[in-house]
Amino acid sequence: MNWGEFFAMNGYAWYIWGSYGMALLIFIIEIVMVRHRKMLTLQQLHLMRNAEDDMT
Amino acid sequence: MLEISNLACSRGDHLLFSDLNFSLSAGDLLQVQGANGSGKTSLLRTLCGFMMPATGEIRWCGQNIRELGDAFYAEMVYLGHLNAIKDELNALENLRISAGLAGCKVDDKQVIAALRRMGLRGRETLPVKVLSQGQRRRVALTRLLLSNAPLWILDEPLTALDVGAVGLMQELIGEHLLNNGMVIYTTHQPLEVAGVATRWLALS
Amino acid sequence: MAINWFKYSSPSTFYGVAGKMVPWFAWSATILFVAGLYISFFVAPTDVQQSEAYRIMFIHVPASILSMFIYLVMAGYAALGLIFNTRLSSMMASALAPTGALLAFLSLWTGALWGKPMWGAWWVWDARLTSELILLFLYLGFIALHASIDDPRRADRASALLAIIGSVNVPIIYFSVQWWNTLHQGASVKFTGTSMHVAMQQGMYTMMLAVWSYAIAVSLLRVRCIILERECKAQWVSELAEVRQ
Amino acid sequence: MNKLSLLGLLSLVIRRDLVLAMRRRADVLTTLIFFVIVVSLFPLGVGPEMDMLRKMAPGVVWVAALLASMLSLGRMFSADYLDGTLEQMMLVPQSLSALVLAKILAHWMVSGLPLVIMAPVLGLQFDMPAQALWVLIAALLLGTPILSMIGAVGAALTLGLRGGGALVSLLVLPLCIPVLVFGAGAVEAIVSGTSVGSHLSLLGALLVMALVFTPWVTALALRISME
Repeated sequence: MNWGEFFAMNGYAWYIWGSYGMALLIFIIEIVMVRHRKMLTLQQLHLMRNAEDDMT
Repeated sequence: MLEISNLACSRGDHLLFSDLNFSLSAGDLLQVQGANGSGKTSLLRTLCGFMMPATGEIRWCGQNIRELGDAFYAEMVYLGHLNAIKDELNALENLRISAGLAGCKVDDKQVIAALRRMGLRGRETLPVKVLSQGQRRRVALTRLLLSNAPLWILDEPLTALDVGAVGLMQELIGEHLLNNGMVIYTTHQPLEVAGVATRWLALS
Repeated sequence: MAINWFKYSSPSTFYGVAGKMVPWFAWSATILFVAGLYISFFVAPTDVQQSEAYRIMFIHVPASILSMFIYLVMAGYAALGLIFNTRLSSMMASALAPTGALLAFLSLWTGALWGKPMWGAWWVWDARLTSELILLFLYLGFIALHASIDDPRRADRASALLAIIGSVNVPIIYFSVQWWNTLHQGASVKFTGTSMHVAMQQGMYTMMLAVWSYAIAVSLLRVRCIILERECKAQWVSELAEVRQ
Repeated sequence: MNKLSLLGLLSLVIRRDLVLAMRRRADVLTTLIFFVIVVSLFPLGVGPEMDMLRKMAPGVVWVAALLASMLSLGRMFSADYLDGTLEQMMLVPQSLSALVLAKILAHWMVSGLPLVIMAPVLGLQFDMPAQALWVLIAALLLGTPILSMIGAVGAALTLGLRGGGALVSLLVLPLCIPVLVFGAGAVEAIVSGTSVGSHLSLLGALLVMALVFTPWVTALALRISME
């Protein structure tokens, strides 16, 4: 079996790769979003910390 | 009668106050003081059971109010920031309903007499929406006259009231205390009741 | 063996524990995905009836099952938070919701892509697909309600109640839709009528475990964010290494 | 102290809500007119073929009733919440669930019952046979209270929130699907000549279930929202 045949999936390429592609996309988006959220939270915490440091 | 021990309250994830202890017995007048946001309203709402205390207990006649439930509600009147009166109804209808909900059977004569005492003669059957702010507050305060519950919990009872009405309130509270009532309230205006020592509770 | 569960139910302890657990689940998810995809595409034989199209099953079935399972877990955590007033369980519930919603969406998407070559239509109103759609709506309702309440404690408690109502309703909805479907003589296509090949089963189980580990890893990451957001005023947060630097 | 009996409380709250609704008649009428307009728009959208309309009628009437009942949910608790009456209601020395049940009943009389009465007239627009109209009325009579009850939970959960109207639909509509399925199914069954008994009895079962659980859940939701 060669790779071209493998990717053609006997004519179902669109459906199969569409499914797995969407799965990959969703997983990547979710991970990126969680990391982004964590970055924002940490930024916020740094801001709060700096504000406290200024007061003391 | 009313005992508060180790009470702590939080709003959201933010702690308002903690380790609050006081008790109130018949004839006591307690004024809750504190800056804006110190938790005065939250304290009163916790006493009413709207909010769950973060820690601590509130007891009425030795029993936790959570266990007492309805039996406690039958013995208290709460007057919040909001008047709890309907614009579409007139003063008489409003009071008839709120007294009914509180479990007191009143007849119209009693309600009208109470309204007149609060200085609302001739306004008994006007829709509340034509009354002024101060008059609406008076309608709300009339609820106190129609109830025979011993515990009054009043959140800023004097807002929008004129000098005459403030005097009237002092008189009412004095009478209530003489009848072995209890009053706990918050205010930004001075409230002097003749012959009764006001106790203070400061929230920081 | 007495484990002090309450120790782990405090956000400050759990923050550290979750941080240690994430790499494990992330790596096992990666390895399981590689293994699962290898089995699904190179070991599992071509199906007699569905040809290659059935290979969508390896992602569709895990996504569907987990989206339903996560809803139940979420409702369970929410209920714990509502009953025992434990803040960590409410945080877990809100951390699980987006993952569950995305998996529900993935299940619908892959279902449509599988349905088109098999049934000739992108969407069929069969009981399972319809319930999955409603499950997605329930997730969205949970997330929307939580997001629109400012007071975090009220948000936790209100959405917990909604999650519990939803989990009670899902079976009722499922059976009513199924009943409706049989009345209307709709498309009653069986997914896998014949017995599955062993390699297919192995592929599906491996993929299921992979998605499962992924879901755990990503929701632990998210719950760590939520803990930081909600506990931002606490002493232990300001002493964390990642905050201090 | 003379305590108010449970029935006394129920009738007091119902009477109060009905009086208030009568003084704000416009709100009640808006819901009803919305229902009429939505149903009347469907033939304009899909064309006037009588066969198709007859087939669509039950679903259209039910979906429109569902939407109309969503529209009126905002009124169930929010006015009382805004003027502080709800606080006082929670201090009533009686079960809050009973009070909530009274409010739901009053709400149904004002917003559900008019839809039931109006539905047969709209059914005529779709050329529904007389028998089907009777089943439609019966199904709506059983189903619209369930919509009010499920809606009450949503209204209580979204009390005082910005964008509450759209949010409450998002929360409540998915939960109403069984009612829609059995309600519309009953009318379709009579049209296609099968038995309507099972549909109506399932609706009845749902009604009983809702009657048992929703007042309690709504009371819980109100307590959460008032905190």
